[in-house]
Amino acid sequence: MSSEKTHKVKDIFVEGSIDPAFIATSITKHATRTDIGAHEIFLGQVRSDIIDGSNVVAIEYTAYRDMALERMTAIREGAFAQWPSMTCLHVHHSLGNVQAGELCFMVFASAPHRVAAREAVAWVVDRIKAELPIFGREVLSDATHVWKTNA
Amino acid sequence: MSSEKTHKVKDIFVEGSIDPAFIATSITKHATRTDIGAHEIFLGQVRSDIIDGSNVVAIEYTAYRDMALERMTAIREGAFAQWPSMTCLHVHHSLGNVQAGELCFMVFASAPHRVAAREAVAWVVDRIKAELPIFGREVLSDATHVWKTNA
Amino acid sequence: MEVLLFGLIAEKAGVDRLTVDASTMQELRNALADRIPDLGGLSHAIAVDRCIVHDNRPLTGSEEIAVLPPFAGG
Amino acid sequence: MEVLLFGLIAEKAGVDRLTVDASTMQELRNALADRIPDLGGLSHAIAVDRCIVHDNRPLTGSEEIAVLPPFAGG
Repeated sequence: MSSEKTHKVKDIFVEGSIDPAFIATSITKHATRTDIGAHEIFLGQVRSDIIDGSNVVAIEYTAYRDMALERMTAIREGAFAQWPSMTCLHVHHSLGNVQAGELCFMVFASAPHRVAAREAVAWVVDRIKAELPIFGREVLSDATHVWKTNA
Repeated sequence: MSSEKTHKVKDIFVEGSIDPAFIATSITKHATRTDIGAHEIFLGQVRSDIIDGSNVVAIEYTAYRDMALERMTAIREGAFAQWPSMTCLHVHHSLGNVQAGELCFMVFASAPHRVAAREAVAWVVDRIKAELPIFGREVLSDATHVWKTNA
Repeated sequence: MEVLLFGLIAEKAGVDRLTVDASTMQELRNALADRIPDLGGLSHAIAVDRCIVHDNRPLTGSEEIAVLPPFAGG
Repeated sequence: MEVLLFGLIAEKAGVDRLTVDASTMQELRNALADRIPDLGGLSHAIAVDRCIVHDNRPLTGSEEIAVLPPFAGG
């Protein structure tokens, strides 16, 4: 996991939803890093908002991959610069179809103490939502769609 | 999960470490709550600090159970009062022996939007560390022990 | 030069890439407005070599150009 | 009245409960100091009916008393 701190471009994208079992596996892998005292995990779940009387049943995510991964590398570097005690940072985002109730996004930071992990996750989540060229087509129960926009 | 919002005293204690598979199961249970858009999870992991040249190999947790659960009920009520959009809040803490690298603490909040979940977890984690009568005997590699203190 | 289109912009254009001629950002914007219906009414940003730019810099034609609707990650 | 002891305090006392007589908090503190070695040098708080108190309130003897070393949860 210390190789996480190297700043080569890592792929964050996974096809379809993020499986909770994958998150458990990711947590388990940190058991050997006994300098870690705190994990902070943010998970995004597709919400079944009601839009013009129809429910969102899924979101289809697309991305401008190369730009997204370049921006993500810069965000990762910024996070380790601001929270140098952070032990590791894992980010995954879905592409393709994610049903309402499924997970589409994970930001997972670990550190010796809680404040670094907490602050880093908040900052990274906010930066990703603002800066990564990811697009979401919300599929509605009436078979129409709308394009999601982060406010 | 909406019954989470009722404020009867819930037991937060589990014997031994918290299994990552249990966390995955807990995440999965929220898939039916499609008004949730954000989960924030804090996990405490037993750190192998070095104390006077010996490593912490485990912490043995004890608690003044009745007082801890009363305080936890008040903290839970305070969290739902401050973040009324919060959908649910799950807290677990270990009792007994937890080895270095294992998980001893989980605070898991879900909400439609991320800020409520994030702020609630930070507040609840800090309150629990400050207010719950939980005691930790750090067992060292030389078979001596020291008592952990939240600064 | 080739221009990548994403999301709502690609949907409106009916394609996910276009070829246009432009030697400045302003020429590029004009060319895109001719080719993408209602582009002026759609919130969007233009990325040059994966960075969003707002100025009127010259373009050599070798840049990677993309038209990006509002982001929706997370 | 019965007094519950926890953590380092229980370790120092060698027991996890004591029976003492006290009609005020001050009498309770004095009685505990007599029974627990070095109590004055150990950071601790006293809970009455599961709330930490700092005053010299009277005690009826039916309260649930506990002596708590520093907390270490989380």
